[in-house]
Amino acid sequence: QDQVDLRMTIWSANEAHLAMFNEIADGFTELHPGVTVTFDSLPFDSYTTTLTTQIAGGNAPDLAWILETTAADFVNSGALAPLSETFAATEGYELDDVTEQATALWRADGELYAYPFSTSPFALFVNNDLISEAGAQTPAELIEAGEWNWDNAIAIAASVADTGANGLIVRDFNYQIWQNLASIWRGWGADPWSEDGATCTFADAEMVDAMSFIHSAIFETGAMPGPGENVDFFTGDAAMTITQISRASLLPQGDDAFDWDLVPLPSGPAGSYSVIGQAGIGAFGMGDNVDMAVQFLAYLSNPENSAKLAQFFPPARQSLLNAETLGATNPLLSPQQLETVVVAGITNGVVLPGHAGFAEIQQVVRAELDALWQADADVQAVLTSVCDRITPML
Amino acid sequence: MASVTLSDVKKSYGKAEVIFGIDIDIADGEFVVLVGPSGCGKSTLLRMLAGLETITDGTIEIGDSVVNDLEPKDRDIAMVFQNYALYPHMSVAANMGFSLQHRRVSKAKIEERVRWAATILGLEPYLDRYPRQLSGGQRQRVAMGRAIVRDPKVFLFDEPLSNLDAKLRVVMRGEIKALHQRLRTTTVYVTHDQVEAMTMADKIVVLSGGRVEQIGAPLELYDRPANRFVAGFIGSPSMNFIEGRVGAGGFETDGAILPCPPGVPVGTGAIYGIRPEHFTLAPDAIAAEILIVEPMGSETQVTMKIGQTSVIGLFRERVSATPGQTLGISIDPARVHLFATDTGQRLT
Amino acid sequence: MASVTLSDVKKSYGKAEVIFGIDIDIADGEFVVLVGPSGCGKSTLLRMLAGLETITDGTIEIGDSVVNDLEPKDRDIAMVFQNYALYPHMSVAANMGFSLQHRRVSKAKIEERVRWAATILGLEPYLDRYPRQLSGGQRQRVAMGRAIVRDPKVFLFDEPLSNLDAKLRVVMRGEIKALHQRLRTTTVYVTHDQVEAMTMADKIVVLSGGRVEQIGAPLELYDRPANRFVAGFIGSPSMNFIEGRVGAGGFETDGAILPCPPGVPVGTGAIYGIRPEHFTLAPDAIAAEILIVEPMGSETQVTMKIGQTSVIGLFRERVSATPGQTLGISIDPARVHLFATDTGQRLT
Amino acid sequence: MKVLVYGLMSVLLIPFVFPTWWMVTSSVKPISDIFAFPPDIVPTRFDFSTYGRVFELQPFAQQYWNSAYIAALVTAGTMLFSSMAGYAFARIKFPFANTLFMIVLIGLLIPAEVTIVPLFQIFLGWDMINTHWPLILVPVFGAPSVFATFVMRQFFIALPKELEEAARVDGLGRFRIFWTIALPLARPALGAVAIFTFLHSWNLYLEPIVFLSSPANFTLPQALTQFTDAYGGALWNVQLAAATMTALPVLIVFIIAQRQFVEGLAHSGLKG
Amino acid sequence: MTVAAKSSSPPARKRPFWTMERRDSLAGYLFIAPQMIGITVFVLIPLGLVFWYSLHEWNVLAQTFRFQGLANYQTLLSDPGLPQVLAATGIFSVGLVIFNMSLALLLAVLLDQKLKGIAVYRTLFFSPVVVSLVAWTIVWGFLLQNNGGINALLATFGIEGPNWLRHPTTAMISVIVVQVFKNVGLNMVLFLAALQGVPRELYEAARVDGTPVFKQFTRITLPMISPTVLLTSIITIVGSLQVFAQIAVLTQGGPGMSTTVLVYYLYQQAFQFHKFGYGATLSILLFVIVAVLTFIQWQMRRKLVFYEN
Ligand SMILES: Nc1ncnc2c1ncn2[C@@H]1O[C@H](COP(=O)(O)OP(=O)(O)OP(=O)(O)O)[C@@H](O)[C@H]1O
Ligand SMILES: Nc1ncnc2c1ncn2[C@@H]1O[C@H](COP(=O)(O)OP(=O)(O)OP(=O)(O)O)[C@@H](O)[C@H]1O
Ligand SMILES: O=P(O)(O)OC[C@H](O)CO
Ligand SMILES: [Mg+2]
Ligand SMILES: [Mg+2]
Repeated sequence: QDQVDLRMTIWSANEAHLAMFNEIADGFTELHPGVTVTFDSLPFDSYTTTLTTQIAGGNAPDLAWILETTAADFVNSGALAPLSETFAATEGYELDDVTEQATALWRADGELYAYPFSTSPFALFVNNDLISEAGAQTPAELIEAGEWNWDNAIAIAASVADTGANGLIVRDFNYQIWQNLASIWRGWGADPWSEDGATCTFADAEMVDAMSFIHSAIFETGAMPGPGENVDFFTGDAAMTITQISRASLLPQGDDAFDWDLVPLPSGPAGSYSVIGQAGIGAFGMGDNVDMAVQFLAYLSNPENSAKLAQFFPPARQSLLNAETLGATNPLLSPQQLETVVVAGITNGVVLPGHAGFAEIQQVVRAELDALWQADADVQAVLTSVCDRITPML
Repeated sequence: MASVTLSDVKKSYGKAEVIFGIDIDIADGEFVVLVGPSGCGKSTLLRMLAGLETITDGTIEIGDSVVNDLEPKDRDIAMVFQNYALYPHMSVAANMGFSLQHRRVSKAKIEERVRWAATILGLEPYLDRYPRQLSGGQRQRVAMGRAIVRDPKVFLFDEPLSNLDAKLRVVMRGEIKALHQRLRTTTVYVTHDQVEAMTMADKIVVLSGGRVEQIGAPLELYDRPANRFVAGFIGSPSMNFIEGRVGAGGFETDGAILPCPPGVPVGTGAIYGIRPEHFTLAPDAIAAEILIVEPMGSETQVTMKIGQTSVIGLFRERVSATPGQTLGISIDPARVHLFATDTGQRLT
Repeated sequence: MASVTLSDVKKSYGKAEVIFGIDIDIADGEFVVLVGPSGCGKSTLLRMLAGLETITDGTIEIGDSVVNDLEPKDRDIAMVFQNYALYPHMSVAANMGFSLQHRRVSKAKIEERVRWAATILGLEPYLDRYPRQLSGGQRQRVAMGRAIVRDPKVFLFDEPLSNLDAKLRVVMRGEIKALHQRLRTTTVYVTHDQVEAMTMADKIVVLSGGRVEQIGAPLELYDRPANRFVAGFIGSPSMNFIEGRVGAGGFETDGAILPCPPGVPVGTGAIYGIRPEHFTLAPDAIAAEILIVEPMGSETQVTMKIGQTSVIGLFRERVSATPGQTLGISIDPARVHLFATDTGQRLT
Repeated sequence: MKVLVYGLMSVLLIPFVFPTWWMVTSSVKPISDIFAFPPDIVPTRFDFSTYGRVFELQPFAQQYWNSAYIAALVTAGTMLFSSMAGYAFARIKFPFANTLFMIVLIGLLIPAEVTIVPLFQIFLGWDMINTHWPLILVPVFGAPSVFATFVMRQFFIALPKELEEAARVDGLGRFRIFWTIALPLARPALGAVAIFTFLHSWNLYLEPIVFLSSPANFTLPQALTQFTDAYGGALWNVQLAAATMTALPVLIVFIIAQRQFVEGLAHSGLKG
Repeated sequence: MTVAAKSSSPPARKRPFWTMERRDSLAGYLFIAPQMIGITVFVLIPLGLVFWYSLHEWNVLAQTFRFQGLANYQTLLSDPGLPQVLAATGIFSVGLVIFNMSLALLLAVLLDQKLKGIAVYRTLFFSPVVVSLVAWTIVWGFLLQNNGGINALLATFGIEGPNWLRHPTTAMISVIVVQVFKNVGLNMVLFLAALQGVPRELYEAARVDGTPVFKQFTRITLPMISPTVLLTSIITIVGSLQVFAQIAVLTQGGPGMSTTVLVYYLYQQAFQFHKFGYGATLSILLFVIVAVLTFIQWQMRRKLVFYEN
């Protein structure tokens, strides 16, 4: 067989991740002698930028990890190779095992262009020590009482904030990555744009209510840290944080350890909901080794390897979505937590918003929303102007 | 205008003493020249007068007031620097008027003073030029103009002509002298040029190693130098010195006996001083072996050997002899200076 | 060693012509001095000889070969620059040996030559020093050492002494002359110093505005300057010039009649030239009004007015008269030069 | 008066030294103390484990070596080629010298962001992507070297011409004059160029990100951004430890050799 | 001896082709060859390519590369973001240059004194220059947070500091100030050298003339160092128009568009929004602005700058 070198870009430079990927790649080489796979780590911050530069320079990788926000761009661009046929033809692949929701983002006209490689639900980590100190009820108690909703959740945060610690942090939001607020506004049923992506819904009543809620949590009750305040839940400085469950590994051990809990997102006016982040892996259609790249992708995502990957990257395979499998790789979480947060989250979750040309929309919205993060902001007016600006782009 | 008095003025830089207690009296309107070898403290002394250096000890008076602790600007002096220190970015007029601007003088008055100075110095055509557009002599004049506009009590000059070429130096020397004759401002002038000192000074102060060697009128120093240092320093080419002792028949040196002035006891070891221009050709007098002959047009400089000492003679005549030959020369004892071998003090 | 011949050498910088066709023959072993006012082209000429400037026209021969297009290194010349151009990053020995290193000379031989040159110049104690650790005179010597180690055909000097002070200049002048007497290498020497030119040259070339004014031995130029330019240029203080016309009883100028050499037709308008040192005091001769008296010890310089012209006289005597008084002076007609009013050419 | 000057200077100094101080001290604080408000000026608790983790998370030693050898090569190359060009532009007369110099100066006006895509294409054509060649060739021969050429030219213009003429008379050709006379005398300017060039290469950020893709090839500034947890979140304390290790050697070398650095810069002919 | 009359001029000789001038020119070309080739390959050709791209619509992901003439330039004229970007660029550059130059001058004047330990101060003021830009900016990012070091410091004086990076004005000030502290050491050293190059006699003359200290500074020092001021201001302006990493780390161009300077904008357009054709157009705009500004400053030197020769 001809010598083929496949190259795949990922954002992680983490040694454990790379070791696992290399192990899988070695397995593939055994099946296909002469085929090797190398993994290029691009910095997370500039991942898409660098990838784009490589493509522009004519040096597209054979495979690439793709973030949910740019999914639409890649899937619709025609740059990616179609996968369905090869997957279906691969023995023991069991394409049906991959959930319908998880692949929605990566399909165009029924064809699958990337494999939903990591599907990570958003949940709420809780510092029970701080909450008890503030004399508030813990989320667990509220869940028990069936009163786990945003009003109560934010009240807890506010009471902790009153003690001088911090309330609720939306991790990685930093007043820049506004799409992470979907983990809140979905509780109001709000969305940035319509399902087909053609109409701006930022100024709709649901979004205005949700944003007003967030605004007041920041500027009136102080339940959320304000802009320009860098605080971290995992150092024990905040009552709660919304983030993906995989961050559990950041929980401090030993001296700094605190009594933590992981709970599902509270329900909002529109009922209960969940939100997931998702990354896909696609093969580029213009390379010389497209077929081999697609075959590797099929190998990488077969049930056996998916189970391996699950220790870092929550899978989108029904068969793996049970507390038992997930528990083996997430020893910190209790079966109950896995069941209510992870399995339920992945099964029912809505993916973070994305759109064709998302990077530009992201920037424009970010710039417009900066006006919202002022104490005296007029929520309705700001959101209306967001729509004014992005409607031409949708 | 004012007199200037330095009394026991001393200066040290840290531990290093450079001026060792100097007394000089300068009368109102006098032109005093400071000379001395490089590093003897001329500039330091002048700068202490100007207030640019502090005084370690002693007093300096200008007019009737002690100025030890006055800022330069309050001493009412003007200074001309060796490299002129013209402001390169200002026109000639601006350079000259600059000091008046800070003394609440009206524009019209400044203009008038500048024009007056420019007229005296022949600088009218250049008032709008910049220093870089001027020749060396013109720059020198601007520096003087800057000094005179203010009509200060004392002018201080630190080697103002040393950056000019020989011809121009002669011209500017004349101009400074004329200016002094016209304005009669008390002037202290530092130079290391013989001719400048001799021709310009009312009074020369010879310094050496931070001490005064002699103060006097130019010809006084030339005719009766107080010590060997001054004798060697004043006059060009330098005075010749021959070691030996006073004998009965004249001054005895290794290989020759020379005419000797009276008044020094026989037997005294001494240094015999005779200026190059004070030899005369005289066939049957002292025999000197010729080493080098350098005709210079009006004069001929001959390096020759009297006894074992090589001396320089300057003759108005053309000397056609060549190296190796012997020249007959005579010496007028009245022109001879004798100095103590040890102290170098004048003996006669 | 070699002769040097310049034939119709010209130089233009772009459109500006600066050397207008110069012919000079220099014999083997001769010491030729180029003098002339600043900007007359002395350095340019020397640099063309060295090969540092290209020649616009004409030929330069060194020995028997035309060197017009030879690189400096192939001309076998050595040059001493005004600022010495010592390599600051090399020791004295390295500076002197540097040129030999590039001529495939063995190490031992280089060392020998350097030591030889150092001995001649008294530089042995300084061979390991760097230029910055030397005094001005020592640097000058190193520059000469660098030139002599190679034993070139021709030495070129561009104002080598002008950065030294007066005393040192005299010393180094003697050393260069002694060196030339010892090595007898053909030498071209640029200076603007009168005394250097007069005392060092076998032959002086007077340049002005890119042309040769006169070539001759020093005393020839002093005694019989070919034109007014040379007359004014050679001699210090400068020759006095008085305008007027040759009359029957002498030279007639506004307010005075002066003794006049024979040989110029009566009635010719002319310029009368007389050197300051050629006036003598004579009570009843020509009356001159005294303007300035500058006693200088051995001589007295008097600025005075003859008729309407102000002239300078240099007297060996002390002159005790003061400005305003009248001085009686006499002039030896044999010492008088007459020049054509228009061309400035010598008339007698 | 003196006290006033010292006082003023010391106050002005705060924004210049405090950030570095903060970086160094924070790198040995436990992460929770980094976010303490108000920040501790002197660490109260120490955690040196971050320094070990720097090497666990990335092939940091290798990356250190990459940065060092690239910067060294770039510095040496720039010193050579820029001084050659600067010398010729200052000292040798040849037709179109001024025009060519103007063309070279265009390099001063171009931010790296402008030409990075075409450069990427060029290096892809030469099969040099994910090698260190672009990080060496572009700084030595491209836009970043222009500043060095400019500095060297300014310096050589001011170098007395007679030195070279003496060397010509002494029998040297152009290249040897350059190598044995001009270059040794240009040490102050070369020093300044070396500092600039080294720092520029050492701190290069955009280019490595674009041209390099495997961690073993990374350079330090690029590596600094890679100290994230498994989910892209920054590991602040590890990052600060790595940043400290990146900055300290340069800082120490600078402090030791600051006289040469500063004076070289001052006398580099950058006086207009 | 008089001027030798040459009887016959020597026969006209043929000059060899490799005259001294030609040999020297060749040497000149060889000396600049490495850099000239480098500039051609790594600057001129890329610049030409950038211009070529600017005439195209090029979407990297969609793989479109379509010639469209000056359409991108028309887009440029009607780009609603551009006025804001140009304003931010202008404010940033002007603010940076003014603050940088005046601080550099102040420091240079302070350091120009003969005081004990002055070298230590000089070293410390210069030290940020050698710290990596990314590290420097990250640290300042921490310090400038609402609950960061700066406000903590202000709080000890009872001042409630603004939320620096979250208000358009203070964000711009912050970016400028961080950049100035990073690099002002360079200009400081250059100014220091220039100050030390002013002949001491000028100040002495001024003292004798009775010029007040402040006037000495404005009327003598400043004009005398004006060539250095010009050169450093050009370098600083050109540098300020290329500032990128600071913005990326500190503000990402916000809040709003308040700190989105031209380089950052073109980076966004090309690399984040994948509009390489339009990015290339903005690149050309940036290049033209830098070139024009440099040219204007260079021309102004005749009016504003004093040159000795
Ligand atoms: N700032 C200073 N610190 C220490 N010593 C100094 C200082 N300035 C001058 N000196 C020393 O003081 C002495 C006198 O110096 P000064 O400049 O007055 O000499 P000078 O007679 O003017 O010499 P020159 O003829 O060379 O100008 C010298 O030995 C000099 O080295
Ligand atoms: N590179 C040049 N370009 C144009 N003109 C020049 C150049 N070099 C010299 N000149 C001109 O050539 C003339 C002769 O200059 P040169 O240096 O030979 O004079 P010089 O006699 O050596 O003067 P000085 O006594 O001042 O050294 C001058 O008018 C000068 O301006
Ligand atoms: O690969 P993961 O699990 O880190 O996914 C990253 C998230 O999807 C980003 O939102
Ligand atoms: Mg002095
Ligand atoms: Mg000359």
